[in-house]
Amino acid sequence: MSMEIILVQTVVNGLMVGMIYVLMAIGFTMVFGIMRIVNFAHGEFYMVGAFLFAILYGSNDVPFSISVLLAVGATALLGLLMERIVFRRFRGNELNGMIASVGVALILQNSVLLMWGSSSRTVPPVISGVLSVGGIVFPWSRLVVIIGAIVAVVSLNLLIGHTRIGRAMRAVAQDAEIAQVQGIRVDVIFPVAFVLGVSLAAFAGVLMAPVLSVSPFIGLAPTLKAFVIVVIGGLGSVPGAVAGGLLIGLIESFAGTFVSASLSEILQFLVVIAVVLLRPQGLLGRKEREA
Amino acid sequence: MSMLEIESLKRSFGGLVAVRNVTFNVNEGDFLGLIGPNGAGKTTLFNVISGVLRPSAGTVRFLGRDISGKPANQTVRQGLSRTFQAATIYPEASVIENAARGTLASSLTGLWGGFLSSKWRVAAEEKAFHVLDLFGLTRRAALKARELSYGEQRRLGVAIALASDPKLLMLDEPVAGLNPEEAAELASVLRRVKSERGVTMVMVEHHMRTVMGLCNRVVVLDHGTLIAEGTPAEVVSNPLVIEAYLGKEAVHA
Amino acid sequence: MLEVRGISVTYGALTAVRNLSLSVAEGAIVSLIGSNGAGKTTTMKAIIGLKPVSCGEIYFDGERIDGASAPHRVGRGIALSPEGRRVFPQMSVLDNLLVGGYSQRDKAHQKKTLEQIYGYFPRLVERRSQMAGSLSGGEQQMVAIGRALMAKPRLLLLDEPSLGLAPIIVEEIARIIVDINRDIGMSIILVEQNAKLALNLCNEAFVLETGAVALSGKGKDLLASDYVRRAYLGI
Amino acid sequence: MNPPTIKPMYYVGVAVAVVLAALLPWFAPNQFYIHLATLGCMNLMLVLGLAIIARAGQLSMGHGGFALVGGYVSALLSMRGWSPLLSLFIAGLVAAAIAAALGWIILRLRGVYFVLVAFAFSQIAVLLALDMSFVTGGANGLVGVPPISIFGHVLLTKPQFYPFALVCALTTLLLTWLLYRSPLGTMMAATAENQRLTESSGIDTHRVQVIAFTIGSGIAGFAGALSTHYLRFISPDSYTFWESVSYLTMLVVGGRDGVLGPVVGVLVLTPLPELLRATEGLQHIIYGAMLVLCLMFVPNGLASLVQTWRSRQRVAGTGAAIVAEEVT
Repeated sequence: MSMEIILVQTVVNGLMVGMIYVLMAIGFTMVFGIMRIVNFAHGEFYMVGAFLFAILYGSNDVPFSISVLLAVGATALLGLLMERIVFRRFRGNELNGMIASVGVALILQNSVLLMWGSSSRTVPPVISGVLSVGGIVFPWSRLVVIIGAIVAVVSLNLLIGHTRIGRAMRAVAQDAEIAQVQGIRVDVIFPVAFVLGVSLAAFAGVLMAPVLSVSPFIGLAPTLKAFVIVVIGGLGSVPGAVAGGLLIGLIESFAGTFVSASLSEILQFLVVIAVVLLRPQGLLGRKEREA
Repeated sequence: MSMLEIESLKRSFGGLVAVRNVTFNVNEGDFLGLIGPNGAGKTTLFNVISGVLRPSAGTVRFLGRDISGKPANQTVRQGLSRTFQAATIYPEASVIENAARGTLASSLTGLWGGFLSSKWRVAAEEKAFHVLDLFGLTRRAALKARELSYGEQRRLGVAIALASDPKLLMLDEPVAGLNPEEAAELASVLRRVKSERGVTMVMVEHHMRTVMGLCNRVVVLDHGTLIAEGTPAEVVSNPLVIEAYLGKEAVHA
Repeated sequence: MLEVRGISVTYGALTAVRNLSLSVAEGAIVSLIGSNGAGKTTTMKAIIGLKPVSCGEIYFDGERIDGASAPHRVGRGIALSPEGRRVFPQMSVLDNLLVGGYSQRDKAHQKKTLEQIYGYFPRLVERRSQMAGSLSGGEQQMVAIGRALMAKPRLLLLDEPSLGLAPIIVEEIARIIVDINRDIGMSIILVEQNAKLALNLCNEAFVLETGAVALSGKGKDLLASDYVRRAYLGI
Repeated sequence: MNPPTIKPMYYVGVAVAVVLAALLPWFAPNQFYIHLATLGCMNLMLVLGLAIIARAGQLSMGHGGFALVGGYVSALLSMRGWSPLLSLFIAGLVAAAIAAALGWIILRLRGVYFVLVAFAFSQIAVLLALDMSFVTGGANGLVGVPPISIFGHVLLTKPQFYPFALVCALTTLLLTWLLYRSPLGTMMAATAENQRLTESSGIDTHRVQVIAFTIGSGIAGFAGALSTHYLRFISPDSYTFWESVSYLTMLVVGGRDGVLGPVVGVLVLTPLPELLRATEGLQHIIYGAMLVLCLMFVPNGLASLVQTWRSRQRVAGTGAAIVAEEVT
């Protein structure tokens, strides 16, 4: 293989992984920005989404689009349930909310384990073949992930930027008390934001299911990535999550191809430490207001 | 002798200048009032002096040493203590423990001192009891601080600051929210602290009667600028001050 | 139209407002004045529903509202321009205003209100796509008032609109307050540190001291009385 | 958070508990109970380490990472001929040194960042252990870690090892208790309760938190090493995120302030996984449910139930004294 092809493939891989991380990080950072909850269970929703998709599409031959809808919808419902039962009680209590989310992660992961066992499943590719441009080939299976993720990010952006509910969500994230005085019911906005975040995670899981193998244990790694990305991009910042996600995806892909996968993890950790030292509010984050 | 020298102090937040070019001195033995209408920049100035915020420009000298931008924990050890407007206590700890925590920095034999013996605690609590006595809180010593009345909580806040044996005590609106009786009680405690301990004091306060009754000198801030300085009587008859407080007759409706 | 009967509000051990009563007639401007810590802002928060009252009742249009949530009261026709402005800093001026109109679902109606507000504050037109956090204090105050107006309130609560603003801007804002009251017949409660301004603008005023009404009367009468000067300057 | 006024009754209670724990090998029906008790000792050390960090107002989600570092350090040193007794302490020091460096950087930031970065660190530790197979043995881990020997007594069997683990755990417990009573412990509690006020009382709260993190993580390193010499084996799976979570669960279920909470948490939760070993997953679900339910209904932990009862008695006593004083 020529260097050129390797480079292009590395970039495509980096973008694919990066976009998945972007989806994870946006959901995570949105839930934090609006509810002030660090959700350690975020990756478990990714896992549940991937698992449901694997069962529906992979094992039971349910049509693709219905599988996607059912997997994301069911996970969203699960998210709503968790918000109702657990998370709403810890609003405004960052520490205990975070600990409770760890409990939720334990429960979700091991419930899946009890119900479906620990063995990993593979999902047949949604689309096969390659796209060939000027002699360089792009596998469609990866392009689908990138395109799907871009579509999700763009529609989320439209939702947040240009709709009534999106404006309300931004208002609550910036000043929840004053948002109420505009007639916004925060007890409606919180579950909406949580479910939206969870759906993004589930959708990321669905997209990745055909590329990776699916098991109850796949949730932790993307949670860690989401953490790393929001620290780099700035906690609560959506553009920061996009930039951070792509950066981490590309680092991972390049270091993985040319050096070693674990070196890339260490490199990412060093980036985090450097950001914390030099620009604690994150690359695109805002400084906490003083006094 | 000047205990605290504020020179050309400036502090801005983004584009907003909260304190501009403020210069004044606090002399040993002063009870200085820092007043001004809401939003005048008093609290910002207070925070810059006590090391909670860094100045954008200018210097703060305490006992001849430059303390501008020094973290609060260092200025306290040099003898400059402050109180806060809100959340001035440790709500879940007992009243005596609250005061004892105030003595930690001044009575310490290093971080590890007293690891095995509890002599340090006896000493700290003895000191704390003295302070509580001065503030009329001895009987409340065993209660949790959050169980105190609001007036008592405010007094405890000042007691914690005094427990560190400061030479200069800075009070941030000590009587805000107190009813007239509680305010009078705190004022008399402050007067006693001043005479018995010889502590120099600076006070930000809106409650003018308290300022008039306690302070020998007053500095007035408006829109971040120092507009008047003098005895209480001089200051309240100053037309600039009256205008700052009551406003100009802007519109005739 | 608004009647507050003997309310008390507490923060932990602190009683910020005690046994306070006041009423606002249709189309009136009522001022609340008093030094800092007198309980003015807390009273506003109690009326809009951000702070629960520990006792007492609040009636709006004859209906009791002290148990209702803030969004519910906004729907009923009360709006607040808060102390310190508190615009949403990372949102554009237009988005701030649109959020203010959150309770008005009718788009055409909303557009009309928006134009009306741009009429009062022409400066906001040129700034409409700028982040609200990057505006000057006076412009932010205009956004805050405009945002409150977007809810089409019948009672507008203005908390310290002149705070920290240059005199010339204060004058401009004062003029607009009068205009809004005259044009739309909107009732206004004005909380002000700037006593002369507040007393000049209002029909009736209440002087607050340590959480209770110390004095009330016609604005012009209070302006002439010594009491106000004493309340502020302690002389 | 008063200095506890200790009544003779408590001394007697503590003494009885210690004697019972020490005599366990003689009345345990089989070695499994001794094994459980040994695990309990090591869990107690780890949870106390976490409790010390929490005492200063922080939460470490990377606690297992420090235990892992300690385990590998001690295993590698002792496999190269160092005395395990010495390497245990070196393991603790290495973990503490890493915590000090990391803490100094990240503890300036808001609590959330600290949690995220500490968590990321523990994941890095696992990856390093996996990747540096030339020293760590990779995924297979290190087998045949030498047992601890004290003056020629080799601690090979469970009954031989247990007393040593008990001594280590009780020493940690005693030192933690002394720490809580010391000025430093007072500063930690003050920092957690009101950082701004503590700072204004002349205390460098950043330093206090770094020290707490260093001590707590050092204890984790020591305990991780101890466990490695007990099992004679360590692998990257020995301390994962879920181990960190189980220590956190013990701490939250038992209670976060005082030394009683960790003891209660360890006693309640250590036997659970061993008893439920047959059903993979179920024990974790129970852990998770206990964590969430405790936070909802007993946020200060089971030990707080005892403390509430005790302080109610105390307040009643003070109240009576004041009334009596007023009457006379």
